[in-house]
Amino acid sequence: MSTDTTISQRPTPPSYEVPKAIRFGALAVGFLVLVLFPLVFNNPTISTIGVFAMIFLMAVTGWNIFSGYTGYIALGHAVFFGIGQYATAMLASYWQIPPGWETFLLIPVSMFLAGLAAIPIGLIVLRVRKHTFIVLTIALMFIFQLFAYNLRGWTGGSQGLEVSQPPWDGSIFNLPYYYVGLFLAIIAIVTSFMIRRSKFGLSLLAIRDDEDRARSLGINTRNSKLTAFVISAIFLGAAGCMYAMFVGSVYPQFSFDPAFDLELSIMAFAGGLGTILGPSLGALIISGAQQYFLITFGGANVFLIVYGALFILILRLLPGGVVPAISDKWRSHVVRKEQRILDSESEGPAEAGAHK
Amino acid sequence: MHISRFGSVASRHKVQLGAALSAVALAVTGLAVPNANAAPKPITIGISVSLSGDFSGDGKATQQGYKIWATWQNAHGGILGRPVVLKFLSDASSPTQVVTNYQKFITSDKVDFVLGPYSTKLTKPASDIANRYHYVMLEGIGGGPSVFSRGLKNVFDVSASATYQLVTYAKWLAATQKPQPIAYATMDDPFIQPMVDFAKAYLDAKGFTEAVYKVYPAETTDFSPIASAVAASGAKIAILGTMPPDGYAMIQNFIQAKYNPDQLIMASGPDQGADFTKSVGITNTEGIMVPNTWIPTSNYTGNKDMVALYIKTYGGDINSINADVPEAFAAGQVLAQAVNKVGSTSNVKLQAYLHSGAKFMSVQGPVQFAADGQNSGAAPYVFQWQTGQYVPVLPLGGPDKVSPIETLRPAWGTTPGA
Amino acid sequence: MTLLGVEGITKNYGGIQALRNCTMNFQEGAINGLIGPNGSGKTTLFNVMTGYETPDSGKVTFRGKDITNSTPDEVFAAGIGRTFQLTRIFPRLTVIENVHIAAQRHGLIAQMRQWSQPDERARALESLDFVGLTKLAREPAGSLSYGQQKLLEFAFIMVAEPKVMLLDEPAGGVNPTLLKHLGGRIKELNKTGVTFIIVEHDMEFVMGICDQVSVMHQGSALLEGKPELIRNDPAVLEAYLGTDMTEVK
Amino acid sequence: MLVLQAIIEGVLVGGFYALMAAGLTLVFGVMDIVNFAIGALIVLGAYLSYSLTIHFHIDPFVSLIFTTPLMTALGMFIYVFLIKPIKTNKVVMSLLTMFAVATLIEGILDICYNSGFVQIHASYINNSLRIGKLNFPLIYVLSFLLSAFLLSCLYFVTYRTKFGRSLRASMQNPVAARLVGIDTDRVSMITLGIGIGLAAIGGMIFGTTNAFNASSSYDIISRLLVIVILGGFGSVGGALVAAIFMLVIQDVVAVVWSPVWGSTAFYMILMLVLLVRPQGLFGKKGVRAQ
Repeated sequence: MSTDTTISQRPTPPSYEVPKAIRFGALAVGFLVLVLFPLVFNNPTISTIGVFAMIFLMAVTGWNIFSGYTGYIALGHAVFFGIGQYATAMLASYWQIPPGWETFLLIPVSMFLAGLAAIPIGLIVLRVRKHTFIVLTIALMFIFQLFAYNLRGWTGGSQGLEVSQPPWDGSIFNLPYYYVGLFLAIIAIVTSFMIRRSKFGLSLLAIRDDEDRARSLGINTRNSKLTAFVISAIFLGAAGCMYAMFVGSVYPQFSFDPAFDLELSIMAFAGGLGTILGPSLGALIISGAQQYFLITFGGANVFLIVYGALFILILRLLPGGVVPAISDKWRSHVVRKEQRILDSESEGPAEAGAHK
Repeated sequence: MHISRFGSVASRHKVQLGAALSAVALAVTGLAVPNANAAPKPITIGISVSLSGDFSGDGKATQQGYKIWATWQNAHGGILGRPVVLKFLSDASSPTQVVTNYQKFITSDKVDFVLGPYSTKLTKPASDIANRYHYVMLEGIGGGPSVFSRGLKNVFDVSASATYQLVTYAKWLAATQKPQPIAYATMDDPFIQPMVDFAKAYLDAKGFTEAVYKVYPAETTDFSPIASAVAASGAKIAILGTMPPDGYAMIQNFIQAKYNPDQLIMASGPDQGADFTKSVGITNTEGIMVPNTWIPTSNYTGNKDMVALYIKTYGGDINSINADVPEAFAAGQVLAQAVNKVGSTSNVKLQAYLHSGAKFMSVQGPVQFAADGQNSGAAPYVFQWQTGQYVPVLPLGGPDKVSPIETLRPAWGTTPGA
Repeated sequence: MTLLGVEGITKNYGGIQALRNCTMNFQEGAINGLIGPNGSGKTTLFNVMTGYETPDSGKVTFRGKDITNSTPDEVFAAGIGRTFQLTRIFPRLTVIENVHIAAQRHGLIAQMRQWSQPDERARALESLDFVGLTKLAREPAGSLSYGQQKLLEFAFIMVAEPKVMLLDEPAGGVNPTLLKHLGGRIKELNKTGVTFIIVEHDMEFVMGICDQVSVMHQGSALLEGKPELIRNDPAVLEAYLGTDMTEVK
Repeated sequence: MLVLQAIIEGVLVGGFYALMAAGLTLVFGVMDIVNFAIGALIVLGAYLSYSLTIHFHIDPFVSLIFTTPLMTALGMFIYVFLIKPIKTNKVVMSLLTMFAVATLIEGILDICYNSGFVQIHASYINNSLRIGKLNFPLIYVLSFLLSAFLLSCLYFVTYRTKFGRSLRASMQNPVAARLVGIDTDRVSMITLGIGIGLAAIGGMIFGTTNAFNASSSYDIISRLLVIVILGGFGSVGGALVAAIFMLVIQDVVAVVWSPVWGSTAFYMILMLVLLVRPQGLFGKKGVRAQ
């Protein structure tokens, strides 16, 4: 056993993560691909899929900041997605914003409003745990949907609202949406990264593993959860705003849609719940694949079957998601390498307990 | 005609199944789409239909209507002497997918024209896309007022717009009946509710009073309270803004509540042919009315052929034809007539021509577009189920002969059950 | 002098009276043992003292301050660490991360800074070395053996340098070698001035390590004194009657 | 009078919602599974009964004799092949799996039945009993009786039988249950079987009172979930109370005010209840410390 004198000089043993070089390399490549994507594939069909992918990218990354890190699976984040959409549509007409660049200024506003709404909502739903929490968030989403239907004065009820679209030419129309989307998505990912490596993030992960234990170690679980909840809501608001601007019409049924959260969680799980990049990967793959299946299978209604089956397959083959699967591979590889060293000095109490 | 469903994509979609699993690969194969689908000769038309999700029922009927039209049109020399080829994509009833689909039609498949999807909700985003690429969007099943209130110049609805559909009946009421209380109930829907509200406004002006007025949410599954509210009002006339399937449930609840007004008219549901009679039972349909933009038996251009073709292709009888079928068919007809007149595939010319006030003929009757793109030429009909037959009863003095309106039978109030 | 004390604590669960008017004092700087037959209310007392349960009546004092209604995090921040009967660590986090959790920070900015600051890392490694888990620092805590998890739990509480540590059956399910090691750690830590309160059935262990032992019976204090007194006190035997005197696991 | 009528209808329909919710809440309680497929399964049940009535002219209530065991088997199948293999993150993984199952079922039904609306028929479906000015639709009365009967059976099974004991044990503490030698896997399998078997019955009633097609499931699921939270997870009695409470509120608001506010009113009440009792009306408070 090492003696206490040497400790402070010793650096933390590096964790079993894939080495920085490789990770940043991959990151840079991914980034480049995303930036060049719409320039290389300038076909609007593809860039449209790209825009939706970006919207889902920021949404799922935001969702993951709360649900992935704290382990509280929220299936009502469509509330904030919807708030973002309605805020955009309502304010655009209220402030008579002309269709064009100016509309993009509504993004920060929507983010702010979504975050604001998240505070009281969080205070209510974070009182419960596990399935009660899951179902409570779903119920909450239906309440908002009903409000959207019934407060016709503001929301236009079932008539919905419009965001009139800029008169830009089709060939370049998608680009601003794509790049603004990409920009927001990157902000989301960076935020997620900062949180993951912060003390705050560690507290969230502790809550995921054992909330009461975390509490007994001096972590203010309520505030931590609420903060994460609000942060994630902000990005959902941004996604909502982008969506409303891009699609141009807003309806209760589509803005507060239970399927939306299921898609988010599918993406997060496919990519790797609670990892930084996993959900983003999931978003790119699934939102892309899903739209692509529809335009590939044309009118065929086997779509649902293919989608459902594929989805079951993912859940069965990669229960942890893609990213963890990769890092596990790497891990076992490293462990094998280091086993010898560990064995060589395998005496002392730690090991005495280890192999039993 | 089945190119529409899979096209040459089908042959490749094994490869793509794998490819689809990477966003980049998506792009690559996606790029391949145009050259793969490009067919120089025929006139290609892109249509997004809802084959799954909330609108799947009507979505399929819509597709049938379009397919039959294409067959018919090709039998009549196609468009500009070129064969018509339809490309369908499913939008799973989601606006997100509608946006992608029409982008693909226009930018990847480079179709010559597009036609409208099912429902007002999907027509709005669809027409935005079409407008962006200066494509005309002719449609027959997206007539909600909000579609036309946006100042888009490229949307044209060949059917009578929502707002007028119940007015024919309202006019008749005002003319023949003395003012009395009327029971209203309508679904909260951008297409249906305006129909009822517009008729109500008209009747209120004529001194008819409101016995009860209920708006119910689209996702309602238990109609007994609404039905009993209407029943309790004891009104002799009931005007309902229903859609299938709630129209069926509503009738069932009326029967159970032993409520039978003299007149019962429903915004839609009774026009669904076999679906309707199967669901409520043929004996219970007696005397129920529904406004419609199409007469199955009419002699309007191509109608007889359409009915025959439908029965030949999909079976059933003349009453089993869903109202979406002629609405889609008509959209196709107007497109063909206009394009043939313009003499080119230019959407810009087409749009100008459609705005010129020119008249067209469709299976639903005359079509003429107002400035906002609604069909001002249409005179909505009212139909009534009489002894198991679906017969026109209004308007009086129209081109088609109509039977007299009968009061609602069987008397649900006295004989329990059907 | 008294560091941590409970005064006339009563706690009911429905019909059952888990604690009845229980009064106890634990001396500063001592290793206090807390024994008693199963269901005598030891763990409940721990829960009350650490804020997991609020008593129906009575009060808990820490250095004379009333902490009866404090929440677990407040109690911990005040300097009272606690382990659980069934060890509770953070299985999906690595050992080193586990040891960082208890390190206290204040203010939002501090919260947002990286989770392992140099000083924190030093302290974390120190405590890991102290219990001898440094080699396993990068392993997910869930993969540790039961005994190692107990040591880890012990270690990550140490990091926060609590004034007093409440150990709930530290010996339970731990093999002899490890138990000896653990005993040694406790003694060593105690020399640096940390007070211990240990609930334990393993009499050998308790008698071997404690300088003060309190006995609980049916939810209240029976008596307290030096181990050897307790060992052969008839009342204690009475209390334990019918229950196995030495439940060495 | 109208309000009274609404209350009666609320109670009658509530009974049948309770039946559908009972399966959901049981599965919740025992297995930590949010059975998101319940809606699709109910529609499946409806279609099965529909086919039997159409092709073999069997009375819908009789058709249950065939559909219920079939669906129960399906439930067990789902457990063995889809739920049991899930190791990590059970709650959510199972929820997502169930969602996938729902999608699959919807797709298949959509192809088999071609998404036109249908309704199950029997000669007496439109009859109703009249007492004074009040009106009792026969089908609702029958379904209420059936539901009441089945719920009491369920109650008997859970509280008076050996299986029930092990079931409640696995609800309260799976670990301990396993320790005392209860085969929790078997219990779970049977529970999911029962839960989905009930969906067959619920489906039949749904199909006789509503016209439906493959995508009708979405209208059902939200209500059932809400009923289950309000009643408290795992509490069949709670589900019954909550369901009736919910339907009565909705129907009364619908007649005195407007249907569009019916469900809103209910959701608001749900929120209020949960603010006071996060675990729902009859839910057990999760004991977490230690």
